[in-house]
Amino acid sequence: MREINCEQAGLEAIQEEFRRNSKTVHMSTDMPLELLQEFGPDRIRMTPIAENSFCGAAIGLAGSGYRTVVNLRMATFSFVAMDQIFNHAAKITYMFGGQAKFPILYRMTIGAGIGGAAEHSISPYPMYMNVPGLKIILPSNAYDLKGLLKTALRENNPVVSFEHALLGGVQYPVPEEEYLIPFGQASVIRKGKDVTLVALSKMVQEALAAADELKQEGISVEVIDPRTLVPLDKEAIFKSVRKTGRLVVVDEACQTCGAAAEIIALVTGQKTVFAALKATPARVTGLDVPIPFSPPMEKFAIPDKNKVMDAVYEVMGMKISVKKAES
Amino acid sequence: MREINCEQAGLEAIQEEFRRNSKTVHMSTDMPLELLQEFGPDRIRMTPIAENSFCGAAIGLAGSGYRTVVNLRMATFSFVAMDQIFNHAAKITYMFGGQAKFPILYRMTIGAGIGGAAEHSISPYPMYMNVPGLKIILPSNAYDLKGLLKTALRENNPVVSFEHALLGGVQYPVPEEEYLIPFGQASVIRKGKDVTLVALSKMVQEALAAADELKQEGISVEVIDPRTLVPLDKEAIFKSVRKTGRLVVVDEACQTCGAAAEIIALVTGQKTVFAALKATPARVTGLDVPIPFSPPMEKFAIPDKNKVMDAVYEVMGMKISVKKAES
Amino acid sequence: MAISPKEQTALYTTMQTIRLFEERLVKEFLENKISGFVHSYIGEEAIAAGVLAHFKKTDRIVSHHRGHGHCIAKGADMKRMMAEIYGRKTGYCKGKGGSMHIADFSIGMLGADGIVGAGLPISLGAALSAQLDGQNKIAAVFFGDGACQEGEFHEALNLASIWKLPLLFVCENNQYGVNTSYRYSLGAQEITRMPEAYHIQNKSVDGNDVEVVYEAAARAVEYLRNGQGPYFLECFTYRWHKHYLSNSLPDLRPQEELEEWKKKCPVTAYENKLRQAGVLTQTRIDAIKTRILEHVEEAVRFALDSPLPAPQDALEDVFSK
Amino acid sequence: MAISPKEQTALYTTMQTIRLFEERLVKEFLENKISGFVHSYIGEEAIAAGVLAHFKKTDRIVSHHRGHGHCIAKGADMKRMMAEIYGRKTGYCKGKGGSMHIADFSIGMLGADGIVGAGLPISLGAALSAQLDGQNKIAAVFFGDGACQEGEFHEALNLASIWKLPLLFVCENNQYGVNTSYRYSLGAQEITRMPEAYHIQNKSVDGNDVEVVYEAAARAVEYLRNGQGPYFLECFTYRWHKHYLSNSLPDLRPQEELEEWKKKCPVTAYENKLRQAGVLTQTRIDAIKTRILEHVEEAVRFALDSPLPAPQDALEDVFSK
Ligand SMILES: Cc1ncc(C[n+]2csc(CCOP(=O)(O)OP(=O)(O)O)c2C)c(N)n1
Ligand SMILES: Cc1ncc(C[n+]2csc(CCOP(=O)(O)OP(=O)(O)O)c2C)c(N)n1
Ligand SMILES: [Mg+2]
Ligand SMILES: [Mg+2]
Repeated sequence: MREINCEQAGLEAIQEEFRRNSKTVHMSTDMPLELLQEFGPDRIRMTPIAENSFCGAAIGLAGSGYRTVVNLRMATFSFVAMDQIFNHAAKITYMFGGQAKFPILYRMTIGAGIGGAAEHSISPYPMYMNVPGLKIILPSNAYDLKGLLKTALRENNPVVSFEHALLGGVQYPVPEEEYLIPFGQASVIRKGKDVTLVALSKMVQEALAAADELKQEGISVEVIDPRTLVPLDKEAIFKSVRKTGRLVVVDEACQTCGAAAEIIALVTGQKTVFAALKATPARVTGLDVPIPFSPPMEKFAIPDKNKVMDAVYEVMGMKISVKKAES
Repeated sequence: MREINCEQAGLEAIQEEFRRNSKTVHMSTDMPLELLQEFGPDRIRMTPIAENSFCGAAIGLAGSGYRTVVNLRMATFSFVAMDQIFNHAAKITYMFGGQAKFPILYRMTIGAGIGGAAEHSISPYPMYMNVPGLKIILPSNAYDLKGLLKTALRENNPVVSFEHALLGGVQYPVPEEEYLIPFGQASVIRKGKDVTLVALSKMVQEALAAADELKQEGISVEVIDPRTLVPLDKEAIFKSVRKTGRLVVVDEACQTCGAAAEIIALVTGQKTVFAALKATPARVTGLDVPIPFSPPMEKFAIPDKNKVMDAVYEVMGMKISVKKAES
Repeated sequence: MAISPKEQTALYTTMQTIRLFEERLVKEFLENKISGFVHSYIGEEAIAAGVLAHFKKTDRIVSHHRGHGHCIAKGADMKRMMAEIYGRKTGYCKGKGGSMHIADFSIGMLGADGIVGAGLPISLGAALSAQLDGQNKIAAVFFGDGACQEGEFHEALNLASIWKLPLLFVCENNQYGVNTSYRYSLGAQEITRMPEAYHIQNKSVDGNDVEVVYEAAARAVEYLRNGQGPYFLECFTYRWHKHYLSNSLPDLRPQEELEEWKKKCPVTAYENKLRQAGVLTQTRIDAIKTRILEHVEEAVRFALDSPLPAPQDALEDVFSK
Repeated sequence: MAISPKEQTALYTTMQTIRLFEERLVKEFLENKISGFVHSYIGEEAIAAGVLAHFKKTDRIVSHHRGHGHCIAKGADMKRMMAEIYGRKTGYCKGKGGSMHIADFSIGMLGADGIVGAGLPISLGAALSAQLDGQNKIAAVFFGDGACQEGEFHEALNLASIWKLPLLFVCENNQYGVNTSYRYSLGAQEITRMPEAYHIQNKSVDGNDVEVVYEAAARAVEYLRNGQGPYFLECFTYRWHKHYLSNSLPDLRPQEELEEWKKKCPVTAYENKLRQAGVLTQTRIDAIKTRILEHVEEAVRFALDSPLPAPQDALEDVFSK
């Protein structure tokens, strides 16, 4: 199968869906040239640097029969548009009693590892999850990205897509044929029986790398990528933990009130799953610090394969640690 | 002891601390007359309706040696100021390597029950907890409010105070003498041995009401009010759960990625506490819906005494329910 | 510009409908029958009536927290409005919105809103849809002097300017945001200095004279329909009631000022004018009022007869299908 | 206004220091020695030099993402700047900030910042502190044409206007936000139309002529120190490098335009002027450059000799004591 990167996959998703539906508009502060050439300046609109205005304009367009893709670029820029996203896009369907539909896709780039420091390296989806009314997708590869974006572009609700900066250029097999990926369907990337690793976004790579190494050591790890956070495929996680009895959630976002906390609260709140737990569920998350610029600190602030392995040893009740072993 | 309400307690805290320290400024879109009379228009400043500007101005003032109280009134108005609060106030200490201090107090009103509908009834502290760099206080009565605000006004970091609309007018014993309440010290409001109820903000009232009734039924409930969310007095919660083996967290905020999820993840992540659990920890939280206007729905969307009691029955393994019993 | 007697009667009727609807709300509020935050439009009726007389069903508007007048003038159903304010299942938003969030998308009323200034960005999208649709559709956004202080105001002016959106900015300058005078809060002092800076056509008019508003809006709407770009209309007016209906909220505006403005009541003034001009007889006026009052009464009855939502209805409508 | 040879030499030296510091960064970047987002100030040196010549240590400034020039002109230590850009423990922010977040509060440099427009609200507080302190202190905020598009711009102009804050708005209009011309993005077309709307004194000047900037800033600063309120200075200029140093980011600006502007190099032009006027001999010029280059070299050496932070240092400074 051909391989393309996330950037290309995202572009194709938009192209395909914009061809299907001419009442679609794209907005961003820069001009995506491929889209402009194909769909023209009426639909592919360059905006001023004024995120609140165009995130809000997407709502008015939605309420008037148009579907809009807003590419905010870095997730940190969404903070100036928070009122339109949290107070309006998220609530407007409900507040008005469901009388209109609001199909909007907000795309934004997340993640550390690019030397972007505290503002430009964030992974803020947990706070979006705390706002009812937004669907949230978190693709970890080009295949999922394309399929989920295409679904988002047929969804009648505001969707926020969080796309990791370090995944943008990563090649991945993506078929030429059309496909969609439904929301709320986790992907069990690797089967295992000893430990369930739920990994989000780029952390899927770290989880898989850890699983590889652990396999050598005889530990069988199941790796689950929820792919969408709202809706969340709880059942897939429950099922796996019922089987393995051990859970490690790997997430780059800050720990406090993060997605990992939610997943653990769901798992421990479910009687049959709770009963199956053989060890305390563990979180391997970004530290509760703003992301620092300098590489040694930046690296330390986010999870990696070694930290994942340590957490697995821990839930397996093994008294070793990668770091200790290496030093 | 005299009784005063939260409004008065908040006013006294500011008055006392503004008398101690003349390099203090108060900003709000309305004019707090008592403060104006005592401290004059230089320090007590009425702002335009432009929250981002004055939330940001407080940062510049802090970096220039002044301490600012910003009263945003309703928490929902903070969304237009999110960039200044989340990207700047929270990160500026860290981003600049700790070279300056940023003493700021942001006060805002939270909570449903006032017929304010989706925008004006929110309890958004979970998303603030996901942003490292902010201290967060959540007083549940006038005594705590005054003591915590006074501490906030001597704290060298940005503090966000979330104050429930329905608590504003509630009288509570508050001594005339000065006192401060340290951050990170939970208050164990009621001792008990069967179940630990961790309750936040106005939900402390519901928890206490439930505890009262449950006592009649022979169930002994411990009620803990963390009072500050960042820092959070984990030890107090751990200690209690180690004793009771049962945990119910009661929080009005939305469930997903909420404070209750965090508390449960902390408790289940702690080996000795996890080992002590006799039942699945339970969440009694606001529903994951925007707050609806009409009273029957609004009431349904947030926790109350009955829902707390049901959760306690559940963790006690009792097959009864208040609602079933009543109907 | 000649306004026909028919148009005059329509203008009067719209204003009076808003007035009587709002007066009834005050009564309901005082009798503790309605709850929540209700922002009265009394004193400002000429603006909604004069502007929206030029709007078709396919034109879209975005309102703000003080939105009842815009709903009525855009043709909303008073019964469903009242039911919403009463929190009934039959309300426009099934009781989920209340007074601050009434919308009727079927008539192009994209909603009232509780966040100051937040309707401005949304209206940009409504105007862009009109532009993309072609067919000379237009959009309008109503907002107060207070909203002109928010950053969204600037962003909206700017985007409308560069995209030449068919958007009518209607600034209802009632001179105060809650208790704060725009003379204190706005450095520009004259609000139209701001749209002027963005090369947006603008005009400031007496918002209490419905024909003045009507004529200014006519020119503005023509400009918009011709695709010439946005237009900014400032309507100078005054709010009679407190910021929202409340027993506790203070009103710190000078009492004499309020009294002065009450003398300039847009509804009474126009009623007198039309009577004197022979457009409407007292009998006709009485008949109009009676009919409106009947409608209002009917709306209240409809609301009271309607069921409250079930508690579990709270779980619906978070997402559309 | 007569500028003394001493002042002229100082202006030239500041500009040249910024230039040579920035040129070194380009070199370091091309050699893959520095990472992150580095926004070059080359081409715009006259603004920081001309404006900040009038600022005292007790005056405060707020910068934006393109902040190195402001740091240097405000008197920051190049060694600690370079160490920060290199992510070293000895950097201004202990390596936590990097190029986009250099600050030195001890000299009144309240920080560069990566969010477009976000320095504007912060600067209001710096200006208010100056007003409250008395002593004729002032503040300045530097921002680009792109920042004029954000709502914060409007809010800042408005608050500065009504509170008569001693705040100098310095708009570095390099004509583009990334690749987008302000002629497309700003409805006002002339940026000074906006401060003018808020009754803020304003002036637009050639930002590539350091003496023009210096003189305009002198008048503005005097106005501020007299307590007459804020002042808005637009400095027209051009950025020579890409938006940030990058191998992949496209530069979509017309190549000829860039070439035209390179001919208007503020540093070379001033060097020639001072040479021709006999203020500086070539020998003196060479000596100045050599000295600066030594300092820059020293800064790089300092950075390279400095330790990287320990990973665990990430845990510090979330909160102050
Ligand atoms: C962002 C935001 N800040 C503050 C408020 C509180 N508030 C509600 S209405 C209002 C005054 C608005 O004044 P104006 O825009 O002139 O409208 P008016 O009420 O006078 O019709 C304020 C401050 C709010 N709703 N939203
Ligand atoms: C709120 C926000 N939106 C978008 C960006 C991305 N961005 C960084 S700099 C920039 C252009 C800024 O242009 P201008 O203010 O003119 O400054 P210049 O780079 O030209 O010096 C943009 C769009 C950002 N940093 N912050
Ligand atoms: Mg007003
Ligand atoms: Mg620029």
